[in-house]
Amino acid sequence: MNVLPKMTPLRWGIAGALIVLLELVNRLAGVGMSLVLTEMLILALFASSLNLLMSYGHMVSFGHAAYFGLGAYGFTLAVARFDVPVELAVFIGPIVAGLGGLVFGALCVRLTEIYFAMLTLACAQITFTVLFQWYDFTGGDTGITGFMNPRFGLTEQNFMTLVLVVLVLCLFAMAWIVKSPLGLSIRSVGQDRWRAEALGLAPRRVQLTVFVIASVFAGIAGTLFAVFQGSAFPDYAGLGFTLDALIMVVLGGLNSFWGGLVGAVILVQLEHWVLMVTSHWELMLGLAVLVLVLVLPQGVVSVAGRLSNMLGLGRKK
Amino acid sequence: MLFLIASGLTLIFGVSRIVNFAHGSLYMLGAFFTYALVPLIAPGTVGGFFASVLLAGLGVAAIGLIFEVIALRRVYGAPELMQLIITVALVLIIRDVVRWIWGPNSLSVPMPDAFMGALLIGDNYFPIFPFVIFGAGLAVMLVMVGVIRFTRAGILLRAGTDDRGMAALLGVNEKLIFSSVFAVGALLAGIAGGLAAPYGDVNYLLDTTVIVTAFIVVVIGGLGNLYGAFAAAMLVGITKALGILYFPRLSMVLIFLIMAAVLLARSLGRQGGPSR
Amino acid sequence: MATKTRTGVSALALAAVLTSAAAAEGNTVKIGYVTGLSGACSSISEDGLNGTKLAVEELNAKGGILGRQIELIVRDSQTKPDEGGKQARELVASEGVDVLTGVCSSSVLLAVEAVAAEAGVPHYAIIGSTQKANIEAFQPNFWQIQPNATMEAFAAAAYVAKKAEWKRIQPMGYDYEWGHTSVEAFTEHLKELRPDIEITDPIFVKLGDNNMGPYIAPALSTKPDAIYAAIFGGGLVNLIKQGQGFGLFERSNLVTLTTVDALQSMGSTMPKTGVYGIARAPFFALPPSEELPGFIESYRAAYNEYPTDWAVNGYDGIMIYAAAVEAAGSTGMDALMPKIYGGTFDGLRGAGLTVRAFDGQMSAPAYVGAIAFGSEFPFPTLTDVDIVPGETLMWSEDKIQALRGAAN
Amino acid sequence: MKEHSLLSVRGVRKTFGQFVALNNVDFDLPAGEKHALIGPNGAGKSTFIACIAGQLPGVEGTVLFKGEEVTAAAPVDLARRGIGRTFQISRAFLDMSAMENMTSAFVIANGAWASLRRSVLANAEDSARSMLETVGLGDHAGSRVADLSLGDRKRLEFGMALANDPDLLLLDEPTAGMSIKERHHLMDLVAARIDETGKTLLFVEHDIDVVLKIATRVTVMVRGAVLAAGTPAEIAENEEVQAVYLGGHH
Repeated sequence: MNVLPKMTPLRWGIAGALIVLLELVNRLAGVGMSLVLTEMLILALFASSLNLLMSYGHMVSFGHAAYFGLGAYGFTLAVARFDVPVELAVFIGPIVAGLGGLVFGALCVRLTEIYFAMLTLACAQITFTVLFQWYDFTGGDTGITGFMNPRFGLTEQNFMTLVLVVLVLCLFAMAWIVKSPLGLSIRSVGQDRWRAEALGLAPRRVQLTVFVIASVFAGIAGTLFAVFQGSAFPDYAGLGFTLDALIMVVLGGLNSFWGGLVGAVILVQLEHWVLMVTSHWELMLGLAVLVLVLVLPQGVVSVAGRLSNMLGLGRKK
Repeated sequence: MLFLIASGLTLIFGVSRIVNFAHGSLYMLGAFFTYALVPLIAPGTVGGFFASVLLAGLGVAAIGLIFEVIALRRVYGAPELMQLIITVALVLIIRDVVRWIWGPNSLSVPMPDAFMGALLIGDNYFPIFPFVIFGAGLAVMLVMVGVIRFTRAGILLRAGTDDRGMAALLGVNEKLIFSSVFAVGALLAGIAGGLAAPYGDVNYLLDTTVIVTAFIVVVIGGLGNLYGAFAAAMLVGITKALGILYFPRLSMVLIFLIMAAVLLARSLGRQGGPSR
Repeated sequence: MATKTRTGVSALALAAVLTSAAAAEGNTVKIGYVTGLSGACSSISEDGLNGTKLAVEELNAKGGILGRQIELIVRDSQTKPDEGGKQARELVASEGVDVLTGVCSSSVLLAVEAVAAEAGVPHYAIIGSTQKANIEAFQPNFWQIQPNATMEAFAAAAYVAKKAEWKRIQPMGYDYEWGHTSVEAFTEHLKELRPDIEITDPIFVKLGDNNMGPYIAPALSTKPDAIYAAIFGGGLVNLIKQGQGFGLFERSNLVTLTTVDALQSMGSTMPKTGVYGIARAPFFALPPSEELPGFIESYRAAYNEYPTDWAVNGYDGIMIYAAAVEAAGSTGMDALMPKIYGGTFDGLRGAGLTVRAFDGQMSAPAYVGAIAFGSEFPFPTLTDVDIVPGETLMWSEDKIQALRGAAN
Repeated sequence: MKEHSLLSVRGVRKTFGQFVALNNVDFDLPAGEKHALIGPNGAGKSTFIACIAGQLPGVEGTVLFKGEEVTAAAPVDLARRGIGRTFQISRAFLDMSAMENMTSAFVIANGAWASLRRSVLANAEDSARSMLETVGLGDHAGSRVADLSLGDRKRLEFGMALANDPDLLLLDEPTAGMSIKERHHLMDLVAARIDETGKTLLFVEHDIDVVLKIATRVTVMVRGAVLAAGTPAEIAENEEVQAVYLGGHH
């Protein structure tokens, strides 16, 4: 397992095959499955953005949903309140999320570890409360609906394909960042801020940078989600989404580029299939998380890594 | 009231460095156990009520202990995040099981007759029950301070809070300490839930309501600081009351702002200091 | 063991074949029921679902709708709007449901309505309501069989106005859209009816706040003759229990929403006097009809409890839908909606109810009365119940259009 | 000589509660020196280094570097002004490879921490590779730092400290925990590098043999104050030093 996504031709092949497979399932398995897949991919992007923060910056956020929500509302409000054309508004969502990340991040990076996490929680709750209570502007608890054709009016299948494309592009962008000098700086500060400082790197500036980047990607996910649902509700910025994303990252595997992605796939698919059998979804999820964390503390990705090593698929050292 | 919840949470964090998301769930369990016990033990009497609460607390402590031993103990070495996620898993499990057993409806625990009604001082009514809760909370706090100050267990506990390595050097069984602290934390949560049960409704969503407030109190009080938690509980209670009067729209934002301000002030105090 | 499993599997397979065959022929009427079985709404949702199930069973026993059996497909929204929207979308897309209903919370209602309107599927509300669904977000696929927030608040105001001895009223409400709408409507209507009454500044209660003390004390400090509280569920239980410690019911009165489930869960802790309740469909005060005793009986037989307001509305909802479909001869939206908006419906809650075409609101009555402890039921009920006709509670079309204009 | 000091410290005082760790220390370091700081445990050597490196709050007195006041400056600022350092307890990016550590140092030294360009990375990697060779870690480039021996880690840290070509190099017990052979090996490397570049070195060291071999000047600290300063030969002869220092040690 490696923190950096190292792509061998074989892995490219597997990734390509998976994308093709997803698209096939999308086209052939019925509209219901397309919806599940769309949600899965959007959450995968959201979880990946949190993973960027956690696995590389070693910053654990308890309030990442704030930027998901800001992305959704940035887009929705631009369309519903300022009559911005939809094509333009999709860029406003991530920008608003990034600005939110800049403001809150500037405060949060003054703290470290659990104090950092608690401050992100406070910031997220403030965001949630404002969205929930500012009736005249955000629509309060009943949110904003009916301001546009959901999915830009695309069919469920076509929208899922669009989301897939966006996700792949975003993953490329994230991989690019992670492998760049900036990515190296982010990891350096994440590992040992004092060493980084002694080398002449200002830790807070780096942390703020990655915080904003993660917020922008969360904002893209939030914008996609608002388009998907055709609505925005304060819940999007709530603790529920944050916890879901945290669970995804940990389930998928911390310290791995693919952690958020894999975790989202597991969680959404688990939910989809478990709910068909029993209504005790929370119980099942709780037990599954418990078992997985106890049995596979490195996350599911580690198994994939070990398996591929066993099969000789991994990169030779 | 808030203090009781927060003290358990802060205690667990102080010693084990675990952010226990399941603390609200343990509180809720305490309320439901009390609901189940009150009709069985001398219903309507003060003694019966307190006995029920205590038993409920012990039941919650037992559940906390079992959870600590089978799950949490295995991940003390792992990143803090793992422990956190495990407690989140516990939140989900408890919530679903409670809904399974007691159903989704709001339940009502009858108040002991003696605590109904109000003290009438001049024209002002002072409901009795909050005073009872406050008194019980104070009593628990005094007991805890006593234990921490004057008993061997307390000394070991303080050693554990200050420096885990030192505690190990003292020949302390670290596992035992962690387990018992978690159980005591759970006990406090359970008692808090039981005590508060007759005052409001009891439903399976109490956990979320409680945990966020408890976090705020613990953070404002200084993570792991028992006396801080007491002061913070007061502060939050007063802020809320004043907020409702003067800034009804902002009362919740206000409390989070205080939390953020406290955190930032703390960081300024430490600014430039070494990490170790 | 092996055989048993195999039988089980083939039975499942057979069932699957049957269902899909039936679906392919369009043989069943599919009702998509999205409700908050978990989350904040779960207790209410379950009651609504029970009433709905009972109605479906009765109809199916009589041969269904248009000779087709009814298939009730239930999904859990977890009381989250995104989850509700997703479930509704899936019901429409994969199951091809003929109608959507069941939603409890107002935000989920809007999310589901957005999906239903987009897909051109009829949708009706039985529990959750929000002004937005009738005004700015209204689409002609929607109707609502229960009184909305404004109507209940108007009923409360009318009741309060009749109490000549009350001179000062303190409004309270949950701090979210429904609470604010209720308080505003109550204040507006009461001012019209009784210009002499003083209405103090409203107090809003944060959702999920268990401690009502900080709200009760300032509410009582204005020395009101009555407090109007747009609060329900756990918060109402808290308000009533904790209010007793503040002497609320000696010093003042409380006018609030007392649905049957609230009465049940309060039980003996309900104060003997000083509480006046608005209910949506209290089984003990419904107008006498042929169906009512049978309904109560079979509901008790099936679920071992008295039907709550939510159960009654769940039941009525299906019956109204069934009547409209029978009249239209089709489940299609184009045929159905004129019958919904043009028809008159008889239900458990009374005869001759109509649905307005411009906002989808049914002229549902509201029930207001004083709390009483009788020997007939193991929980308090309402006495001297005024049944306020829905027509008198609804805003005029002009007003609705004006509000729509203001919102857009 | 004092006006040409690269580093000039006046009246530096640092307390931890009641405990006075440094008491009015004056210290001058001319450019080009290889200066050793010795003294018994608890003498304040590491605290002194930490004060210069801007790691401690509440330091009284003045610190001048290249004639400019840097008393309250942040570590980042000091690093940019040309102070490089290693830590007493090895600090490196443990979960990254030696190569990544070194590359990171060069990326930062080039002021390109926020760059997204691969070419910047490639340049830094070239420099990193040759620096790894210089410090003798060429064969370990791909190893995780957490898997390296302590000696290798110290050498890595030394190399990283050199990345931005610092004018003053602070090494806090660079050889602690190493074998005698390793110590000499590392310090020979350090000395050679300093001689080659003409930069300045201040290091804390317990091994007297190493000090006598490497240092051009030595300062002895005891109980938070300077006891004596001079050439290695002078210090070796100083009776006071022998009494306190050797007495404290043997």
